[in-house]
This record gives sequence, structure tokens and C-alpha cells, in this order.
Amino acid sequence: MVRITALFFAAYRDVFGADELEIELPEGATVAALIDIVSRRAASAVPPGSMAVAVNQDYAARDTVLRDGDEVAFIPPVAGG
Amino acid sequence: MVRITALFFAAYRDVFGADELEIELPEGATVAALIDIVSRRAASAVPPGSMAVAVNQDYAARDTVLRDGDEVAFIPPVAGG
Amino acid sequence: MYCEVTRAPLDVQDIMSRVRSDSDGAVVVFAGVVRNHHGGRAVKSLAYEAYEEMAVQKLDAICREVSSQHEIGDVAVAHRVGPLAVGEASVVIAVAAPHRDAAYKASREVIERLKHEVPIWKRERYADGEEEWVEGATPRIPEDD
Amino acid sequence: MYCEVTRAPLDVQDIMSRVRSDSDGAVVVFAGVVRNHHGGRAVKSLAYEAYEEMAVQKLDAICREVSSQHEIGDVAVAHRVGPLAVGEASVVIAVAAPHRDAAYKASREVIERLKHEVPIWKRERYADGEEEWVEGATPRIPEDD
Repeated sequence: MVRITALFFAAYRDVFGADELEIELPEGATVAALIDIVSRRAASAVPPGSMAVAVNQDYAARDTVLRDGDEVAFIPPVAGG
Repeated sequence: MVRITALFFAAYRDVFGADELEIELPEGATVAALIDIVSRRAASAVPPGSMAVAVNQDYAARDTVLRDGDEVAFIPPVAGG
Repeated sequence: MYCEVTRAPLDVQDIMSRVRSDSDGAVVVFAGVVRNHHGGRAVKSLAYEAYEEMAVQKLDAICREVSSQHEIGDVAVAHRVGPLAVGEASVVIAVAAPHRDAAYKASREVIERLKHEVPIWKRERYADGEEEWVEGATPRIPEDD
Repeated sequence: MYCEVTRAPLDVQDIMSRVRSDSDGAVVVFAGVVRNHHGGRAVKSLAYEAYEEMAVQKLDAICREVSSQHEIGDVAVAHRVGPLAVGEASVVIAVAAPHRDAAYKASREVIERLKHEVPIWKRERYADGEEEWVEGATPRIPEDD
């Protein structure tokens, strides 16, 4: 098993009902698998194309394999500036 | 006769040896005629295409007719900014 | 190069002074300021939230890349988070360069990339009492292998 | 709208504050700064000279025209004359606009037009003791009828 920390920002805090979760995943689990898991918590559907995920503070592809201790951030559309 | 004030700025002060001159011209004289007159004072040749003339603080065409009391500025290439 | 995400009011003069050098003839500063309206609604105030560590890292990466693509001397970016009043600056970008063309282009590129890539969010509070996360841009994520 | 030609040091914060308003979300500031080199020569200092009344009038006209061509809130320009040291600002242009695209474009247009149309001249003093009027741009004059 790998244990990761999931972070939820801005609108996603409300959608997923948390700002931080510790989640256990099977070895070899990808970002896509984690999205499936957290999506079950979602209070409302999130258009998958609008969600970015960062692993250890870098935007990551959906097939990125997660490792023990990873910090995985769920990032809604950004609006800085 | 019309009497005008000619102003010379920057490099033209040296070229024409003055910063301000009172000049008398025949009625109907144009900017072009005034350029001919002051050019006789020039210590070095001024490429005519590089000289701008402003009459009463507006860039003026060479065929502008000068009137009594006009302020005529001889303006070398500008380099503000 | 200087990038920060801060809760403190932004000081334009200070941020400009971080990039100035005697060999640069042009400084371009962009300031994003909280407007009193958005999408036809009266805005009373707003709050910015950031994934701070990643935001600073992303800003650093943007500044490095823009510096390598344009002939500039230096670049600094400061983005504010927390509550802001109308009229306050949310972001200040300063670019110094030997020539103005590079300074303008680099400045523009930093703000465009910031708005598309940096994990910062904006929540507007309207005059009618409602609040809303402002619709943003989805960062481009790497393609699957 | 605010245009001035002055012997006093330019204050960026002050010039920015002249254009800011609660309906403008973007402010772009351009500062031209005295560089320590030009055309391969070390510059020690320089002096700007202006045909002051006409310069202010021309700046006013440029600001009015740029304002009518771009969706901007306000624009201010200050140009310094007299002796300047390396590192000092010779010109500061501030543009405030509801959106950044117009602010950048208007800012760029003001500085380009200023450099081609406004009767101001620059005399550089080099490290080797020589002085020279910097080669400039000939203003476009009206065609003969």
C-alpha cells in the first residue's frame, strides 16, 4: 500500500468536503485511480477536463504512478492575477 | 513685412549659432523661404529631410505662410523617452 | 529574480527597485488591481487563496523561462493573498531590460502565464451579499505517456 | 489625463496614483531609465532639453488620441528635463484600464509616439569626457498642400 496526502483548494474544498485527506492506495495506483476514489466523495460532478492534479507541486499526467508520501493537490481552474 | 521669432533647439543651436532670432520676411513668405534664409547662417549643412519646423507649436508643412508674430521652431530629430 | 506570495500589501516602488540595474534602460510594471465590478455585478471585496509553496515554485519557473526567452535584465513578481479591498493591487510584475520591446513582451508573458498556470484562486464578495469563486483557467497538464 | 515636463525627479507611485480608479483592473507603467552605456560607450550622465510648451501640448495630444483609440480609463506621462544621473527615470508613463490588453497597448503606443513626435532632445556625457546629442527621429510633418 502507498499512503498519500490529498489537498483540496478553493471550490474543491466544498465539492470534496475536505481540505486535506490521508488516503491509502494499492501499489502502482495512478493519479487517474485516485481521481476515481475521491470522486465518490464529490458533492457535485466535476468536469474531468477542468481538474488539474499536481503531485509534489508539479502538474502531473493522469497515468503518473503515486508513491508513498506523495502530496497530491486537486486544483480547480486557477484565477490569479 | 512680417516679423517672426525663430527658435533653435539642441543641435540646431550650435548649427545656426543662436537659440532665438527675430527675422523680418516679405508678406506671404513660407516656411520654405524662412528655411532658405536661416540656412545661410548654418555652420554645417543640415539634411533638409531631417529638419522639422513647428509654427506656433504645431508641426507645419513647408508651404505654410508665415504671419506676423509667429513663433517658428527649428526642430532637430527628437530623442525623448 | 524575485517571486513571492504574501498577505502584506504590495509596494510597487519596492518591487521595481528589486529589478532595476544601471544597464537596463526600460522598466515595465504591471499591476492587477481589484475592480469594483465584474461580469455586471458590483464587487465589494475579494479574497485570494493560493497553494502557496507550489505557486511560488511556478512563479519562479515562469520567471526563469521568460528570462531565457527574452533579453531582460531581471524580473520580479509579487502576488497577494487573503482579503483585498477594491483598489488594492493583487499582483505586481516588474521587468527591467536594456530595451523596452523585451520588457513589454516579457511582462505580458508573465501575467498571461500566471493567470493560466499558477495555483491561485479568487473569491469575490458582491454588493448583494453573495460570494463566488471566480471562474478560472484549467492549467495545461502533461499528456499521458 | 496628466502630462508634464519637469526638472524634478519622477515619482512612479505618484504618477500611478493619478490614473488609478476603482473601475480599472490593470495599470501598466513604463519607466525609461538612464543607462550606463549606449552604442558601446560608457555613459556617465545625460541631460534632456525640451521645447517645453510644445512638448506638453504634444504629450496631451498623444494621450487624447491614444485614449480615444483604446478602452482605457486614464493615462499620465511625466518627462524629466535637465541633468540626470545613471539609474534615474527620464520618463514615466502610467495607463489604467478595465482590462490589461488595452493598458499594455496604450502604454506602448504612448512611448513610441513620444519618441517620434515630442520635441525633446538628449545629450549624453561619456566616461571619456566627450558629449554628444543623441541621434533621434525626425517628426513626421504635414505634407505640402
